[in-house]
Amino acid sequence: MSQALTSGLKIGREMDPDLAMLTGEGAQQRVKQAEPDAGSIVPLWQRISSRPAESLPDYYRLPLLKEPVWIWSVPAYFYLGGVAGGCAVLAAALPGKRRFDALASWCRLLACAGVTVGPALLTWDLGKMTRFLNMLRVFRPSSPMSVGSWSLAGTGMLATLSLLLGKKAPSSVRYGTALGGVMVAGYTGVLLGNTANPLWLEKRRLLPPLFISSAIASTAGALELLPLNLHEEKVVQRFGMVGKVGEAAAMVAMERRTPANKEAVYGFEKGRGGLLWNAAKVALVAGVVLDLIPAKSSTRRKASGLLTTLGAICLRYALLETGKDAAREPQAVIGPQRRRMQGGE
Amino acid sequence: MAECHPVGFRWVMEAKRRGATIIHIDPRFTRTSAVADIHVPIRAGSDIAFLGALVNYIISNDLWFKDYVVNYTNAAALISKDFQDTEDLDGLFSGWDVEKGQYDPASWQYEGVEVSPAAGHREMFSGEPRAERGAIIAAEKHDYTLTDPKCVFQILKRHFSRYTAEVVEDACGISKALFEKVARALCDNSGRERTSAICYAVGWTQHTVGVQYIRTAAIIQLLLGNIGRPGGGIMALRGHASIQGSTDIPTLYNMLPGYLPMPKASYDTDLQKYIEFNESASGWWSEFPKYMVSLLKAWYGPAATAENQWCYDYLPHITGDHSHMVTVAAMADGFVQGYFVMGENPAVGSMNTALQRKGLRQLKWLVVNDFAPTETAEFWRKAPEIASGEIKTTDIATEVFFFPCAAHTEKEGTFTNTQRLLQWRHKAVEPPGDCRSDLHFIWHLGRRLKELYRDSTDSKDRAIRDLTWDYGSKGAIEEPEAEQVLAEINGYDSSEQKYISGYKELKSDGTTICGCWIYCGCYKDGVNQPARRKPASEQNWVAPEWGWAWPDNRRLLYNRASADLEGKPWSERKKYIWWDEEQKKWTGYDTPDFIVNRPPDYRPSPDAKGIDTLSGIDPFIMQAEGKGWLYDPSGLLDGPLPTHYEPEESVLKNPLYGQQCNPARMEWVRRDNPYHKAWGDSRYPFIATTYRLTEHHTAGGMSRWLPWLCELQPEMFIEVSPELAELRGLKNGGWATISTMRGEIEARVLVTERMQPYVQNGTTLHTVGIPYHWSYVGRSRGNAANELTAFIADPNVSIEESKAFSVQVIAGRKRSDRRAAAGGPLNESDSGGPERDHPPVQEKPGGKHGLKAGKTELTEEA
Amino acid sequence: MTATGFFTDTSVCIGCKACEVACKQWNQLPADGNFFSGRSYDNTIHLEATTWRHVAFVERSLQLSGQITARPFSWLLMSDVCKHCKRAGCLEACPTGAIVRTEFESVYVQPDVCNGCGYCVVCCPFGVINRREDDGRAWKCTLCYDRQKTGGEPACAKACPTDSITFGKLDELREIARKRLELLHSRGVHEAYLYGMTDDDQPGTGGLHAFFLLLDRPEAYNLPPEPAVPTKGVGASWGTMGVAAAGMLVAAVAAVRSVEGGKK
Amino acid sequence: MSKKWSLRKWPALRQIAERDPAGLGESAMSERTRALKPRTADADRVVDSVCPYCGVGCGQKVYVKDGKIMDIEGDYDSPISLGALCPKGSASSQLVAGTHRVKKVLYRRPYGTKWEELPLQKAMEMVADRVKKTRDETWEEQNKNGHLLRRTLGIAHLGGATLDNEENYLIKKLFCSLGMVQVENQARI
Repeated sequence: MSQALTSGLKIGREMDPDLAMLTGEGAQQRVKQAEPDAGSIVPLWQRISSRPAESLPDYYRLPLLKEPVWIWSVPAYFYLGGVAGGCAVLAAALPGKRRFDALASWCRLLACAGVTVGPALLTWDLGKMTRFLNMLRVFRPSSPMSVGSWSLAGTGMLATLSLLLGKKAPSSVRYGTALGGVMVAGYTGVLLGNTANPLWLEKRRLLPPLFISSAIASTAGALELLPLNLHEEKVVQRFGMVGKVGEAAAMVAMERRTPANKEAVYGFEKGRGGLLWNAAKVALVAGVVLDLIPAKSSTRRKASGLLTTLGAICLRYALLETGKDAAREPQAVIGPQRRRMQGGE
Repeated sequence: MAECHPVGFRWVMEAKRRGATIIHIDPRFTRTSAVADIHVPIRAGSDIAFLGALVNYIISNDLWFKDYVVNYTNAAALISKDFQDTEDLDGLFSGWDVEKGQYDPASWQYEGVEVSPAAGHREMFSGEPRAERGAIIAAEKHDYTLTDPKCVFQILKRHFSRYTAEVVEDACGISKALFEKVARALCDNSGRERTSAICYAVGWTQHTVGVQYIRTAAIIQLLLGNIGRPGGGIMALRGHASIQGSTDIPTLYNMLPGYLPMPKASYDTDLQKYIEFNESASGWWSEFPKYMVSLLKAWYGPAATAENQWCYDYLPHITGDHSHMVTVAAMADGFVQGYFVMGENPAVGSMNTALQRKGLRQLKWLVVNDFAPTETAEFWRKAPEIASGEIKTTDIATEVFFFPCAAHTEKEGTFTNTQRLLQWRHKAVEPPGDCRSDLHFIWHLGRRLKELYRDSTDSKDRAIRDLTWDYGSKGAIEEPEAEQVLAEINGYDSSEQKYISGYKELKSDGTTICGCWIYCGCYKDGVNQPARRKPASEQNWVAPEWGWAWPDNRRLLYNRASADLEGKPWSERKKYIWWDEEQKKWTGYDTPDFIVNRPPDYRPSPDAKGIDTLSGIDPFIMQAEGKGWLYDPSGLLDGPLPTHYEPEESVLKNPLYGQQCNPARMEWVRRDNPYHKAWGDSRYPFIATTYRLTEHHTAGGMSRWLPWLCELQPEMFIEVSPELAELRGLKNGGWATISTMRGEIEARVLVTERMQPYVQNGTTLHTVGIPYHWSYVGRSRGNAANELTAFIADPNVSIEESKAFSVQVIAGRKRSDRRAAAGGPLNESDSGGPERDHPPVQEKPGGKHGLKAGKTELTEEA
Repeated sequence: MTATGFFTDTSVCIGCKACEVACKQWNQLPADGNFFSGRSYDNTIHLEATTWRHVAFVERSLQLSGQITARPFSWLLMSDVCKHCKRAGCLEACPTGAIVRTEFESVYVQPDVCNGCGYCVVCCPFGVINRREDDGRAWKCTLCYDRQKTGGEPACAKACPTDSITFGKLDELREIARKRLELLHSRGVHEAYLYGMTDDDQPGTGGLHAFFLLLDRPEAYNLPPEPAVPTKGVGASWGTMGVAAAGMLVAAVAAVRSVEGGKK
Repeated sequence: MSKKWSLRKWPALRQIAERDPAGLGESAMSERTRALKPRTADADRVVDSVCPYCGVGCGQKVYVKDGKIMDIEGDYDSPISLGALCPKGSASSQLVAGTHRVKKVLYRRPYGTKWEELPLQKAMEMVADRVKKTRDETWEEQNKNGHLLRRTLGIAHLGGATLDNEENYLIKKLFCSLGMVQVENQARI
């Protein structure tokens, strides 16, 4: 600790350990670079005059909220969680017939992989392996992330169990895994909906359906890339179609802007968020179109699977990026709240 | 005040909570303005016009405090019939001496009387035998009806009659309405029931008429009866922990401890003469000899005897002005070899830093004591002229010693804070490495020098050999005992080593020893009084048992004025000190600043001497006649009454008189200190004023190294109004180059409505606000504001004018090829333009180092 | 233990930033580095993982009632801090239990527990708490929990020269605030109002334990006008998730059945 | 931080034990949090001091442990400041314990291009020699009018106004007795 301290002290505090005692609460805060990323602020002052407008809509256009700090691995986890959930459910739905064995075992494998690789990705964001264990320190019903972590852990165990036992797994395990899978696939939607982020907050009712339908789509997309027999293919395709249609519908609804939320629903057309969002849309639609072509060809199937997967991944990154954009815009927070107040009065 | 003294401002806000009206007068809208009731943006350098108008308002509307003014001030005194006012001479007073290039104040005196001022330039009144003057004082002529045209009140009335609200509009850019709001608020809150206080800082002092700014405030406060009363007064907000102490125990060329003047070569040829010139026949300064002899005994101990005039001859004699800027000019001309700079950073904090560094380059050796090498210590490698290649480090011969100093937590000693309060600091930790206190440095230097001179028989070395220097020391580092030094400052009885408990005990027969008479009693009974820390919650609101205030632990000076003629408080609300008829003594919440058993009805007999000349209604005991001076019969070099003069470099012609500037001001007419035109210099069309920010400290030596402060104000910037920004194409957050004939700097631009232009008779005047904290070393850097300023000073105290001068501002960064830092004009000097002075004044004799000033003996060396 | 908190009276704030430095000094937080923002005297810009008190400088071309100036202008100064909400977004979102409600009812982040999941960052409706990238954990004002443990006063409140920041028992603070507001109104400062003092003032958060007296709309100081703790409406999300989840199960079964049925 | 892991310390179990379904409070606290106390609680001593910045003279309390500065904050007892400090005063601990502090005497020889370190005693000796040499060379006994001068204009001094009274007193006393008259101070600037 003291080592970390003395090194950290050099920057920002510039206290000489020979002359000063460093035991303050913040003294443990490790600092690598002296300056935080001023980049996000520097250009602003050229654009903004320090001379205020007559009425003050905001504080020098500075962000009112903090942006999400999550890195690339989090959306990736969202995707994997979706696939895992979908597979778990499908696995449970399949009858124990031999012609579905391949699909069933693939599902078990993917479900198990998803719920184990997922946490690994989360840990990547946290930085330290042991840090993930803290997720299981308490159980907080108020926190979707807490609920999610526990379900993830539970599902993880069940999925592993059903993978090991395979066909011999008792139905309780199979159905348990399925239920856990639904949680894993869906809680992430609630997790985003349960934030102060103006965009996510605005669309809090839509996010869970979006995530779940997209989870179904992603599952199908992933399975479509695997060698399966005709029956299995049919099951996957039909299962997937439900998800893809649902996902498309949810995405359209997400984009809907009303005078009430015009500043908040933001970034779907511009910036990196917009790009990803549109890519997701295109990929999804293309996937569906391919599915509808009657011709039987494994390349068509694989292409559709690839597009769907791509779309599902883009969608999750798009949500993070557009969320960042929304957090950066003070009016996205102020506008809707003001109107709610006036409405209230 | 909120900017530079936030915790002092705590009490202003407390007063506001209780309903006080806060008026803030400043060219900028500062953190003080933000919470003030009234903010008055004034053109920098025009305060006397504003304050003078307040005087006029008070008198013409008959709002002055009658009983107070008639009895406690010199309003009734008659002035010599030879006196002529600026009214009669278009901005000059009578007595301008063309030969000497200065005023002869004889005609300013009281009718038939010669009085000595409580402070200021004693050399200015001729030295007749004391007794005579004492006698005349009692016979001073008065007109208590205040109607005699020669009485102070009438002269005051005439003098300020032209300072009208209209003049305020033209000279200060303040609307009549706003002025009247201020005037009314001030008068409504003065009188028996209420008092008003005036706080100022260097925004008032750093002008060529700085002293007269304060004088005008004094006149206002005396007229309103706001001096010597609780909630009244004029407060100088000191910018440093012990700036007050540094003048009480002065490291100033013209003073010895306790405001005793340094001997002057051509007057004070021996102790007798010295005392004659500096003692007053009446008032408290009649005690002068006691203080001087006790000081000499403190310094030279047994060697000081009546026979050898208590070693008076050991003291060096001054010949005119040896103040900071004069010294640096001499330095630049190669007349100074060695320079000690202790905890000071002139290469950033002083005027015309290029000239400062030029001075440093001419030195043989330089000693700097500080936390880390400052710009002054680094001048030979970190300076604009080095960066531009104008000067090569390898051409600089100066030998530089940097001594790391101990922090305030690593040594013990006293600060004298702004309210004359001595507070003792205990030592918390040992200084690291070779860091030492300045006390350690000076004491050990002294010991080494005594050693070096031990065997000398040369008479010039007697002073060092006889110097008493035996203070105990402690610890491995041999830190001298600060408490023993404090004890000597307090003084003790030479015969029986008993500590003196007050300056009244001092004697002139050599039996008392005292290092600084006004500090007498700070070590009363061997108790370290400044170390007293009785919690505020456990004593009355005056808190007399926290630290120790000079003189005699008085918290409010001249507090006898808080009571009326009979010695009763003017009002219950403003009760402070009163006469207790039973005990036959003055009493109250504070130590009475008066002869404690002198009844209000006491009147001196005509032949009274010394302090017996003070009557029971003479609260201002330091003055010869015990009255507050509305009019200064002597002591000031630039006139008995404040008069509005424009700054050396102005944007306006003096709207009141033909005389543009203070005739007695000090000018340095030299190539490396060029001045702009008197006014309307198209090359330098804007007003500039320098100042501090809350987040930094003066020249930055104590703040520019601290990340916690640097992040709050990270780099040098200037403040301009949106109007000026538009005019000069300045972008908020962008760069600007600011220049004068002395130098050129670049800074970030902060465009803000807190700066605002003044429209004065049709012309728009813009002000550029320039914080002066930054320079070339430290963790937060920028160009130094004082690259721009010039050597130019007030005649009375030689303080520079940095609060109002003219500059040019252009958008963009500084051009690197411009070379001025080494000290030559940036622009070809342009001698033309309007005159600053009336013809007789123009012929000021030039002194050494290009110095021109109306100051006694200045030219003797030339 | 009774609830304690801050009452920040912006009408007496002189923007000296003593609170910012006193906080960094006590907690020994690093400086954020030198950066000139060009936004009045605000160079630290916002509350951060490293800046737990932040002074906002609002320059307005508007007169403040009760103040006389040469031209319509006023400078509003305000020391911002974590609000320690009665219903705290960060607290309710924290999955690790790193963020807890203390015996003083303040919201405290336990640096030894926080795993840096970053969920609190997006859940604070005031944008207060943040994760310091090179430290990996979330940080914010502790309301000097350590000092309070032995009855001490938070560093910022102690340092504040004009008592713009007052610390004390919540109910007493509310009384002081009400009195102060009355006084200001009686002196004609009509724009003065209390921000987030009680549940009624701010139902979304159930009231703040660090509340403010403001002189302009909240957004002028970069405060949300009507913040709400996210968890308040989270039921809706769980609800739609339930429906969608059911849909998912049905879809799976249906997909399988349809194929099975096709066989017969 | 937290000591060895025992199941009883597991907050999730504590939640059940303490019937605390929400898990927002005490049950979620770590050992460190429970033991938390102000860092100044174990100071060796608290020293009364005065802020070194402006002239207001705010009281300071200096907390010391193992000869190191722990904390510098305001003094509630001071009638001047009642515990308050401005940003500069609050940063005092960084001023006195910052890495900017130089701990050795530095010397720049004539025409030199860099600082060199010098032992304190040696440096003091060198300065004393320079003072004597310059003083002896530039001594003025009297001026042309035969008035006594007894001084040197060859050496000057400029002091900061953060010097203690005791320091100023010795400076004035010594330099005056050396015959230096150009003894000046921030007080004029």
